[in-house]
Amino acid sequence: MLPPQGSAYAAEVDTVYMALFWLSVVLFLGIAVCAIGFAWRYRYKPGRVTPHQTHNTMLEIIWSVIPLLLCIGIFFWGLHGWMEAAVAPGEAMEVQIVAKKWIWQFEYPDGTRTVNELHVPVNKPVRFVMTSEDVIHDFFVPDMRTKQDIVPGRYTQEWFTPTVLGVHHVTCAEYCGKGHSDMQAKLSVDTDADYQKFMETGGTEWEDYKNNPAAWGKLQWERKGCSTCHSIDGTRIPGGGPSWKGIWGKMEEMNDGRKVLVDQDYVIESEDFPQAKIVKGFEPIMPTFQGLLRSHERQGIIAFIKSLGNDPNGGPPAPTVLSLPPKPQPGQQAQGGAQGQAK
Amino acid sequence: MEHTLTTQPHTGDRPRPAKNYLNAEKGIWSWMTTVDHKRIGVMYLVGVLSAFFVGGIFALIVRLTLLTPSHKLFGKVLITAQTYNRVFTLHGAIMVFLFIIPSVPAALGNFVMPLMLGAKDVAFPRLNLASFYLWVLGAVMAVCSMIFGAVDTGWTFYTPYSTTTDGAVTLMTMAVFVLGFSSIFTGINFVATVHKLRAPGIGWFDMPLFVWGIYSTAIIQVLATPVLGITLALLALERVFSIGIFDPKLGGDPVLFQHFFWFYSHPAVYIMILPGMAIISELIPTFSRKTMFGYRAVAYSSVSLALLSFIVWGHHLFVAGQSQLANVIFSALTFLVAIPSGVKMFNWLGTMYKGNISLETPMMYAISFLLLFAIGGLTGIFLGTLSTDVHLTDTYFVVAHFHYVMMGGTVIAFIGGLHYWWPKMTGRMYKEFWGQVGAVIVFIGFNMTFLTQFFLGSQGMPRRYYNYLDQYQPLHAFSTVGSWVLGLGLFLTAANLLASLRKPYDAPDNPWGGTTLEWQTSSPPITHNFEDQPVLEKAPYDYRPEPVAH
Amino acid sequence: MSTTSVDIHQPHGHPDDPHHQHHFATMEQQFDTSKIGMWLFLATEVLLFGGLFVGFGLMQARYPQEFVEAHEHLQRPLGALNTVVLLVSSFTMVMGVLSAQRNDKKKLVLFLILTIICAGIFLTVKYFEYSHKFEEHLLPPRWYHAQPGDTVKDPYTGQISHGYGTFFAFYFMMTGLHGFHILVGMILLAWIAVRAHRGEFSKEYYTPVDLIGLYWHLVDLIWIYLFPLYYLIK
Amino acid sequence: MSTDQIIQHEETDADHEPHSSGVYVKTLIALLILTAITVGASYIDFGAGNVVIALFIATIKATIVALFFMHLRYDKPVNAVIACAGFLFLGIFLMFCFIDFGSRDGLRPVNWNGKMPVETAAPAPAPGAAAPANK
Ligand code: HEA
Ligand code: HEA
Ligand code: HEC
Ligand code: CUA
Ligand SMILES: [Cu+2]
Repeated sequence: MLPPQGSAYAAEVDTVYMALFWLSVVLFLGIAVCAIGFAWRYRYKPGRVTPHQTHNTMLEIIWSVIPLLLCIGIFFWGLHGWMEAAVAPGEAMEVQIVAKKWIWQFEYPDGTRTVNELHVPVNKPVRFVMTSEDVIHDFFVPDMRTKQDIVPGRYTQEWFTPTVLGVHHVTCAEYCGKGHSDMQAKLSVDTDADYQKFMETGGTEWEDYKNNPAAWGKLQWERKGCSTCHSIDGTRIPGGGPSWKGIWGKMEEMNDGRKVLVDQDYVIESEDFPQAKIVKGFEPIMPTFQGLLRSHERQGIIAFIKSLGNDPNGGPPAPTVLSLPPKPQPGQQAQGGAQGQAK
Repeated sequence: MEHTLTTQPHTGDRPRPAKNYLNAEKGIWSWMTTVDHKRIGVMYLVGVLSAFFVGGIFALIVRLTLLTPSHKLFGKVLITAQTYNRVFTLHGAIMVFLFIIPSVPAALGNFVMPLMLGAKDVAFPRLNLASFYLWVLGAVMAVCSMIFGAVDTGWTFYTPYSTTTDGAVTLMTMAVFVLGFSSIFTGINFVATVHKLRAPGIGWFDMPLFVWGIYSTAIIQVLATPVLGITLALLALERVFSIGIFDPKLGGDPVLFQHFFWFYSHPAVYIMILPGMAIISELIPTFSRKTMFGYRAVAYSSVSLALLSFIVWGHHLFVAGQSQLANVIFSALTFLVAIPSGVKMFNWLGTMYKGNISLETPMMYAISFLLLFAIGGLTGIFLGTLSTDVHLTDTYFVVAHFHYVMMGGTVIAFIGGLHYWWPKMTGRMYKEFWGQVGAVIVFIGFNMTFLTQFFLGSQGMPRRYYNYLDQYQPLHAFSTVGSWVLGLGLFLTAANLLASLRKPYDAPDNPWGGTTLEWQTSSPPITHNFEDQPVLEKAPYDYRPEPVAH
Repeated sequence: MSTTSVDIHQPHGHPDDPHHQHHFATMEQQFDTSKIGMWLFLATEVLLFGGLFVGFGLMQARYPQEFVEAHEHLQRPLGALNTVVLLVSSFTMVMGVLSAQRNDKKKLVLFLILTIICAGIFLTVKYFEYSHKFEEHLLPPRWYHAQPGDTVKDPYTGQISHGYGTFFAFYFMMTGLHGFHILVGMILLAWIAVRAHRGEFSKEYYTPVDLIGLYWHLVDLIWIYLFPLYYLIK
Repeated sequence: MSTDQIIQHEETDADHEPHSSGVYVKTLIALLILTAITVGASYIDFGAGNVVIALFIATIKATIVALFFMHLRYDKPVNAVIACAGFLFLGIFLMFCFIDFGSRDGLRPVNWNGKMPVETAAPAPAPGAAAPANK
């Protein structure tokens, strides 16, 4: 009847559910047996006189008080299970979710972002802090017995401790329009080792992209959100930045009249200190990505920008094979992330 | 099973008056300008049944779309996601606002309640007609919004989706606004009628329980519906002028809309069920030929349900971003409504106990109601419980829950009541056999359609889904087949009733041996209801053979 | 008259009164019923406005500073003037009802006209207030123009908070709905004034005067809350 | 019951209602005085007390209007019950909404940078941008 239990508190939810189920079965059978039984036992006979029973106060009290007691019991039982699900433990890892029509964006503590694919380590509590960019969505993981609306303009939260390895289904449970039923994601509960690997490489697809940095860079362009401001087809996104098409190796004019060569250093500087040099005709609105990009991700982006350039020989060479960054020290990454975001 | 009438009509031998309310005046104009509550009731009946029919067709389309996850019929995708969203929105909106809310009170209640009170009409006959025309206007606007660009918000119109989607949402909200006023007018009218137009000798506790139910409903209509009105007005303003109350981009709060909406719409579900329960409280004593057990308890439970219904609305917002404290409070209060509902249930069973029960069509519907409402109500408890609701909310479990209470509860009771008062309203008897067959098919089809959905929902199938995972396919297919059985039963029932209209007047004044006042007048009643002012001699539901000494 | 012998075809009391409707036994019953109906309608009005009051209250709690600053842009003397005008109109209205009860046709018409005049003054004042707000762009968030006194910034964008516009959104909706009620009331008052002039009312039958009086007082009563909430908050 | 009531009222009806304008004049004066008091009070700073005082006086004024101008004091009790019901349910509505809004947690992500991802509204002449959910 219920999906497999994937989280630590799913068991309690299921117990309450099953208890209610059996209580309902018993009550329903009682009602059904009476209704059908009486209809049969006292079926119509012409001339039979029925007793004139107007009421029985004792009975009224009994069948008000017993259900009341049952209800009080159910309420507290349900409250107990829910409290557990409502309050996330302090040590929980925090993953941010931004939902929009009709995709899921996950951001991990170190700034890694994924879309429609969520990785969490097994047996560690994880807490989601969620918000929406457009309408209300709802983060629903049936196996975890958890669900919470994602409301634009504010943050809501949800947490669970995944206990079962493997892929679980994430689905949007608040009506959000045409793609509502296609707004799905995969939640993969990994062993610690797998999760570490995912964290280092920033995506499980890493293995496939090692030798194709430009494609890897394109993926980062989508995932890191560059695509919201930078087009790759030469058009200018309103309220965004310059298109990346054809900028590699070009002498870009800045708003103070300087001319700057778009090369590896300049791109890295733009990522980390975007306000340092502002391209002529644009506003200084680009957020800093300092601490949010791994070196192989930067390499990928550079290769990608280069691949869009009209002058194949311009600028310094971009990498053709990606190398992994050195293993991060635990704690450092998260710190870097926080610093990077501080204004 | 008996196919003949099991009760001798009390007054069937009285000569039938030549003129009754149906043929006293002729011509369409005489209907359109009538202020006779019976005629208005009949017009409402035609209206709401048409709405039910249209809503039902949309429901069948919904089910047909969900037959397979590929949505292919004869190798083609006939319904796209966009269309599907519009279809279920219209299904929900039509069923709720055009059909079920006016169904029992405005159609049957309008016809029967003044008769039960021994009154000549409702308190404000012209207001009554105005209410009907507002309903018509609302229906026309709803249909227009369907034609000019459809609405895909779901019947709940949640912001900010409803403020940003295109289509004729503004027109639809205005339609519902108008329908709300139609409902308010009915409510005002009925409260005043019950207070002031009871015939001599009818005290509060001499009123039939149907009147108690309608009265409680009318209280909710008066006190809750204005909030729906203002909510929808705000929504329309938000769309047109971006006033920014519900829109987070302009500093508003989308959850506020949900509070506003459910402050009306939870009480509204009791606008739906109370009249259904009211009908059952008539059917069970009549067909058990036994006095109502616990009359006062049932009467009080109607009023207390009406009042309690105002303080539980937050149970629709458990995962909506409402504060945790509010969740706890609303969950606790939600359980309170189970008590009066249970009191009713048990008193109905108590009435059947040691009765003299015959299973004519209305009684078959009454027993269906007992079973189906029990399931619907008990699953409401799953939803009121915090920990289980988090899993079940916005899944098919909720869909199944509310169809069990609305379709299995109210609509079943409505159809039962329709059969019960059909002879009084039309003067014709339908074919008992086909009525019973219809009742059985409806019962089976209904359970096939919606029992499956509890399992779908528990497994995690979200509602308002056009696409779904393959694992849910068998249950969805079963449900779809069930909807065809259900549709068949309803068509049969409708055909049976309509066929009876071709006969000459043949219904006795009191075919079922009812004790309430409406059975004392002729079938169909005369224009002013009673030849002489009726006087209540004994309490309703008194089935003792000898009249009690007064 | 005994309880059991009401002959519904021969209504007790005023058999000839043309206003007597057939389904009521007596004129008293008819009058009481109309009154209950009117009160029920007023209850729906309370809840209709109530929704806006709830929204206003919640938004005021969310934007306390903005609301206080925004309300400085309303002209308190005009609000107070309108309060007095409405209170006086309530008084003239109730005097109208009293005149009807006393069969004093002339005074009835006079008081009804006075009431209409008060309503007219009220709306005129409101017209000036509104046009002032339009000029200054004191409008809902989408169209609101920052004013010199506005201090609260949106913490996320650093721009002027939406709370100012929200205040005016509610201001326009609530006073607008209220003004609409005044307008409807004026039409109704004019209508009964004409009827009164024709001599249709007497101390036996003055139900419409009484009912519209109730409506008018409710409109006044709502303003009694609107005035301090908008013009006087601190 | 209804008819019994009617009979009673034939004897007693309207006897209570004021037959002179004196009561109404007094009512009006009371209302005007109270208006003067609220306006006066609004110039003094009582902190949060201002709203309470203003609403308290408004309620007194509303009660006076209902009792005298609207005749509830002389009318059948059922009308007063209806009027009270309207305000009572409005109170319920207000109370539960405030419970919710008053106890929201104002949650933020740990590394929050002060921005909401909601698209900003058309910045028109007015400053437009993301919504503050909580302060
Ligand atoms: C006729 C309409 C109707 C009725 C009568 C009810 C009755 C009840 N409903 Fe239902 N409900 C709806 C129509 C109705 N509902 C609709 C339309 C929705 C969804 C709207 C949408 O989102 O689109 C909904 C949704 C809904 C939700 C929100 C679900 C969600 O979205 O998460 C909840 C949560 O608490 C709920 C609870 C209840 C309860 C507790 C009752 C109770 O009144 C039931 C009481 C009855 C019984 C309990 C059975 C008889 C009693 C006994 C046999 C006594 C013994 C019982 C016990 C000891 C428990 N309903
Ligand atoms: C009164 C309310 C009511 C009624 C009766 C029904 C009846 C039915 N509903 Fe409906 N339903 C809703 C109210 C109702 N529904 C609401 C509010 C929603 C939520 C919408 C939303 O999410 O926004 C919903 C949603 C909803 C869904 C979920 C859609 C989704 O979430 O994606 C489904 C799916 O199966 C469904 C199916 C059905 C079916 C098969 C019937 C069948 O029972 C219909 C059977 C009827 C007929 C086949 C018509 C035949 C009629 C006649 C021939 C005339 C009869 C005349 C006489 C008997 C005299 N409904
Ligand atoms: C909020 C919008 C925004 C986002 C998101 C954004 N940028 Fe930018 N970007 C800009 C703007 C505006 C400019 C031009 C002004 C400037 O130079 O700072 C710019 C300039 C640049 C430039 C210099 C381009 C040139 O033509 O000289 C580079 C390189 C760049 N961004 C890289 C990135 C990368 C890589 C990402 C994602 C990891 C990114 N940007 C995300 C807004 C954005
Ligand atoms: Cu997102 Cu539904
Ligand atoms: Cu509810």
